[in-house]
Amino acid sequence: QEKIRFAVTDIDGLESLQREFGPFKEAFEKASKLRVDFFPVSGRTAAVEAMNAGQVDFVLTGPAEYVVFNARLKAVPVVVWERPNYRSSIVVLDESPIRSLTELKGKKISFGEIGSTSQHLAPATILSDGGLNYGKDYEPVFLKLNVAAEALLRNDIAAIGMNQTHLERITKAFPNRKFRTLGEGANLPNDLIVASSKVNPDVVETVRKTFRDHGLALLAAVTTTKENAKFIGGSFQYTVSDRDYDGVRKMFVNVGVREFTQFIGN
Amino acid sequence: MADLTAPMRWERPNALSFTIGVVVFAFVIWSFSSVGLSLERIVRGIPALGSMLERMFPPDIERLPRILEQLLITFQMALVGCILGLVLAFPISVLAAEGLSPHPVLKHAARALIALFRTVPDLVWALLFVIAVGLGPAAGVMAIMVDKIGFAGRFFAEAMEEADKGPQEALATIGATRTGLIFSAVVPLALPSFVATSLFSLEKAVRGSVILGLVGAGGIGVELKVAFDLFNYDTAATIILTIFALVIAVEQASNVIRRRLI
Amino acid sequence: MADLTAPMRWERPNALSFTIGVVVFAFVIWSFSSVGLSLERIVRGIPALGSMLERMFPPDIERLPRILEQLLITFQMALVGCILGLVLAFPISVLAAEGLSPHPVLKHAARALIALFRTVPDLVWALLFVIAVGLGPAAGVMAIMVDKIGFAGRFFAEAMEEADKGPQEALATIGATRTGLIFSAVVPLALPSFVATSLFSLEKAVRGSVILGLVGAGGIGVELKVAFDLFNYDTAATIILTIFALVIAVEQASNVIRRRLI
Amino acid sequence: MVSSTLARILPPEPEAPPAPPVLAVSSLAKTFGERAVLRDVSLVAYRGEVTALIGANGTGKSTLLRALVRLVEPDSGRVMMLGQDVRTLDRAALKAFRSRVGFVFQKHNLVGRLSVLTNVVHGVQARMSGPRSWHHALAPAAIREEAMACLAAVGLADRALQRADSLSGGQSQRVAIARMLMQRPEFVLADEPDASLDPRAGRELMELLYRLAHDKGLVMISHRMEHTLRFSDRIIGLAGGIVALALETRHAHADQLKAFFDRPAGFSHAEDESPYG
Amino acid sequence: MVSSTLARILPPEPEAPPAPPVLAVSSLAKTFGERAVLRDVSLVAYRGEVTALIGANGTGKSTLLRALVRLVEPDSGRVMMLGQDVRTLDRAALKAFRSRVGFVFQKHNLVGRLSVLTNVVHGVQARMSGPRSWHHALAPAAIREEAMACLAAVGLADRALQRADSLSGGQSQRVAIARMLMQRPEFVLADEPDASLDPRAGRELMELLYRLAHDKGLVMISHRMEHTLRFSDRIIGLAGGIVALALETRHAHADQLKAFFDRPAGFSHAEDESPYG
Ligand SMILES: Nc1ncnc2c1ncn2[C@@H]1O[C@H](COP(=O)(O)OP(=O)(O)OP(=O)(O)O)[C@@H](O)[C@H]1O
Ligand SMILES: Nc1ncnc2c1ncn2[C@@H]1O[C@H](COP(=O)(O)OP(=O)(O)OP(=O)(O)O)[C@@H](O)[C@H]1O
Ligand SMILES: [Mg+2]
Ligand SMILES: [Mg+2]
Repeated sequence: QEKIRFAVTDIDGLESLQREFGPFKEAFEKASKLRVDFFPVSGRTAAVEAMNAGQVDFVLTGPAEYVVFNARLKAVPVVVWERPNYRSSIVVLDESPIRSLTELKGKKISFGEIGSTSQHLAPATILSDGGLNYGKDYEPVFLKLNVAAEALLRNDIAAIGMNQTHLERITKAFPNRKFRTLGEGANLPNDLIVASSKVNPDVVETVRKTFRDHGLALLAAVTTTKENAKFIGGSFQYTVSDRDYDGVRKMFVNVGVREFTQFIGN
Repeated sequence: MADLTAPMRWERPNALSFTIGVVVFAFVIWSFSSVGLSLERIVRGIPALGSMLERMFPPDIERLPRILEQLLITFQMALVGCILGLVLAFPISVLAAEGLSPHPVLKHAARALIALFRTVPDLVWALLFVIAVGLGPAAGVMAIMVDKIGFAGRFFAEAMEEADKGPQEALATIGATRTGLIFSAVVPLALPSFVATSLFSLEKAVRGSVILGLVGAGGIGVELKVAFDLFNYDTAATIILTIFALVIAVEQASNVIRRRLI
Repeated sequence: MADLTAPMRWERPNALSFTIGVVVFAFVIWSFSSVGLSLERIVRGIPALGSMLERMFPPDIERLPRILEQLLITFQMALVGCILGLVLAFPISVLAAEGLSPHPVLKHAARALIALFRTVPDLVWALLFVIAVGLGPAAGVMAIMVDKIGFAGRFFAEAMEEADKGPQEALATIGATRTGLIFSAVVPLALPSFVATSLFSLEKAVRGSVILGLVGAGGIGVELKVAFDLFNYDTAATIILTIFALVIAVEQASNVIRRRLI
Repeated sequence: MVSSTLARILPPEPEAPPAPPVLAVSSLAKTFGERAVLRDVSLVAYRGEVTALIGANGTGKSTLLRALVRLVEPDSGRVMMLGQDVRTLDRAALKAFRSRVGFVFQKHNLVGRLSVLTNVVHGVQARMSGPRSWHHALAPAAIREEAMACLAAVGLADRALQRADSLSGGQSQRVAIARMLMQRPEFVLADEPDASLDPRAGRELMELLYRLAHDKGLVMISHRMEHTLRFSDRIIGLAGGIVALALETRHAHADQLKAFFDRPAGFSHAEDESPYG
Repeated sequence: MVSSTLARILPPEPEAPPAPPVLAVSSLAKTFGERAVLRDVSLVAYRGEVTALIGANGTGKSTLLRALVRLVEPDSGRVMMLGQDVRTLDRAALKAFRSRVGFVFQKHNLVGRLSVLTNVVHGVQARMSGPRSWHHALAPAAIREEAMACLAAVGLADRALQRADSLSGGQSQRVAIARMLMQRPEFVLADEPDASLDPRAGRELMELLYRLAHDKGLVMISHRMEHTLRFSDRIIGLAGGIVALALETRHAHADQLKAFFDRPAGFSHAEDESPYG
């Protein structure tokens, strides 16, 4: 029986991984006849380096991260986990006088984490679509959501770029303050599983096939845990190509990062 | 006449300390076995290290001017934060020091305060100060200050407790006040230790300046994090080397000052 | 006969030290003015603090069992990491200590090594060890170990440099070897300081266990981060209080041991 | 020269010594662990007199002197000094009391890292507090001059700025004495103030202390029999934790003191078995 | 009792002292900052003899003794001791040389936090290295017994486990001497070994050293004139940075030594103006 090693980039620690993806693992092992070993990572950098060192075979990760995996390690996309309502937005205080994106000119805007699709790349794209040049027309700062929320309430920053999950969190955390969405982006490219280029292509094919044949059962297993509620109503897509992520590469260019874009147009 | 056979090599431990000893020892053994260290894995992993280090070299010096500028800004904030922190840490540490504290209740309160300053995590301080003074360098300085009170308060108190008791007795017998005793005997004796702790604090504040990033005050820590997040290992290497140079410089300064005092 | 007028109050500084003094002073003033501290802003912010603290109280003790379990795991990893780190830090610090180091070249090398251990950020160590031994507790233990070598190496060396020179002279005159001198005179004199530094290291390793999260080893630091990310400030408060209790306990242990030695 | 500078510190020669006891110790006891160092010590000392305390090494002379100002807390007994019941004093009263008593330590207890002059200026903390007394550079001119006069009295005026830990043994002892002079004490306790001094310096110092004592009062420990015999008014011998010898110096004789020390056993173990008690 | 335990350490009484100089110092000089402490010191000492070094406080006696084993690096001059040119020795040779010379420090220099017995065991580091010499509990039985015998020789066998920093002044001095005995030195330098001892202990100690010296050799500093006159073979007086007095003890007289110290000025400032040089 073959063994694959599997990691999820935005879950900290083995224990959380076990809790959130345990049911999925069981279902997947049953369907694919492969044995799955969890590998906890925290953050993209560790995940990329772990794959580079040959310690992880498959990683469930975000679109921006995929671009990095691909550029650095030639990792290939296996299956996309589509999730509904995966969008970013620019959020301001409801009582703020700012009514349009252009009014944010010259202001400070916080992005959650540098290089994150939904908290950095996509919001920056929304702003540039609205006519604001990254770093020139406004000052980007990178604050954790908690700090950013307090700073917003104090009017130290004018807006925060975030995704829907985050918006839900701050709305819940500050029940008596109102937040307003100023600009909302299109649906984001989706999370996906990438495979290390060192993995036997047959194994990659087996994994892909498992998702194709047992998609509904797997999705049901994933969404049994409350942390994965975001995937409810989603689906798997296995006809994925690298090209689908060129949009993300453009987003990187938009914020001034050119390291991962050499493959555009290949 | 006195007995000339040599005394026992070890005092027989009493039941309590023996039990404590055995329990501590067992706990340590258990801890070792449960973290799963294995030399074999380490040796096996060594070749893989090369590739990462490879990408750090040669360091990318193109961005050096900006890095140096950030380092200067960070250093300034760290300096101000440390000065404030050390100035506040000194009186608190006097209150916390065995033998110098005016009252046991005050001593325990001061120790708890110092411990609290050390325990509350960066992020909480960041939140508190962002709420209190808003985003930016001022909040960063205050976060550094608080961190330094926790660190220096403890080490200052310990240095003062370890100071030679003789001169203190002499001052006490002269009828000196507590402050007189502290500034005439304790501080001069603990001075090399104070200098070392203070300059270490400064260096630590620069190194650990990620806390400044938490409150949007910029600084070299943020640059480093960005470099890593964007996989610019060669830029990161430059930043690390710059900080390394600063650490060495601060350490040299510390040694020069201490050598004059010891 | 001797002159009875009192000597000058201050030695006239030479041109070099005067210049250095002025420059340092000016730099400090400049730094203060550029960080934009203002008492007024602080006072204005105080009311807003209430709301955040309010959300931390009462601490949510529902998850206490799990938190304690994580704290234990963290403590075990910290303990192992510290023991390894301190054991390695001691010989390096001997090489780095003025007056004990066998050769100036070795001394500078040892100091540079210690400085490097301190300068390279957590994240880099985490990456290196992830590559070397894979994700998990082992990598976390090694990251803690490295951090402790950097910290304790410096403080051990300084404690040994500050030790009373008299007994060392006596041992040197007996013709003792360097190790004899270190273990017979220097170590006994520096022991209280060693204990304080070591137990502080342990406490610091538990507090700062976020590094364990970086290598996917879990621990209390990760719990705290998650609690904050999810705005569960009441859970965070419980975690902080638990760590606080541990810090106080470690500090008490440190004091008990040191009091026996001083 | 020396006497003119001393004039400011020391009063003119005294006339007559009939005075009330300035120090009265009764039934003092102190045990370290299992070892009863002081068992039952009672003695009196008078203003204007020098009381010499003698005894073998380790009999508890230093312990007794330290117990008088409560640097060592006695287990039991009573100490009356300068009209005060020392053992009942609270913190503040103890401080005020201590400031009136000069103490010269066997180990000198200077702050090695500071200059000689600063160490002497510290003596002023009995009368003056605040930064002025912490360092010679911060002290008022009058204090600095007084400190220089005290240093001159012990022959070290030319060492004012030397670091105290680079002094020779005898120099360091003299600085400790200068610091005591600076304190302007009303009564002096001196623990082997002549131990590291050369023969001449020792004699001069004893003369200085003797003159000082004839206005104030002095209890001194000395192992030099010639000093004890020449510069004291009363001799008290400690052995086995009790006062085993007490006589006026003018009735004392060198052989008598020698006999006091010459007891059986190799090196004297006076503290273990007392042939007197 | 004492003499039987000492038999293991000390040889039987010596016969005749005609020996080659075991120590020859020529033109030694040492300056601290501006202060020339030793200007031009030349002297010789013989095996089997006690050389007493006298001089006012601060004349540089301790500095001279320390310079002989290079605890202080002399500025110029030559030191021949035990057949070696001390100033030319490299690190390893210096260590081997030092292990042959016993040194008793004016400040005793015990490790206060350790027990008396451990401090004495440290003396064995001249012959034995490794953990066995670090602590009495780790030492071989023979070493522990030898250490106890050395302690007994100075009358402190009953204090073996007391912490060194809780000793009285005289006890601490005797432990320092026991440590030196433990070293089994070929030559001994002793800086005021009698300073804190009571009259009887001082005499007994001097007898012990005198016997020791008559096999090995001893240079000793003492401020007690009676010890100098009774327990030395040769007296060397230091003043103004030079040897200002050198005579055989049997020709010396107390008044002569007294005259050596009694020079003009208040407290003696011997190091500043030498009426001899
Ligand atoms: N803290 C202590 N713990 C245990 N024993 C102690 C302590 N302090 C002193 N002693 C013991 O008490 C006794 C008396 O010591 P003290 O210093 O008073 O002697 P002394 O008469 O001054 O002797 P010396 O002439 O040598 O100075 C000694 O035997 C000493 O070892
Ligand atoms: N490190 C130093 N720096 C400056 N001066 C020093 C230093 N060490 C010693 N001295 C000075 O050198 C002189 C000689 O000191 P030394 O200790 O040799 O005197 P000594 O003859 O042993 O006196 P004593 O009888 O008091 O012990 C003293 O005047 C002392 O102040
Ligand atoms: Mg004494
Ligand atoms: Mg001397």
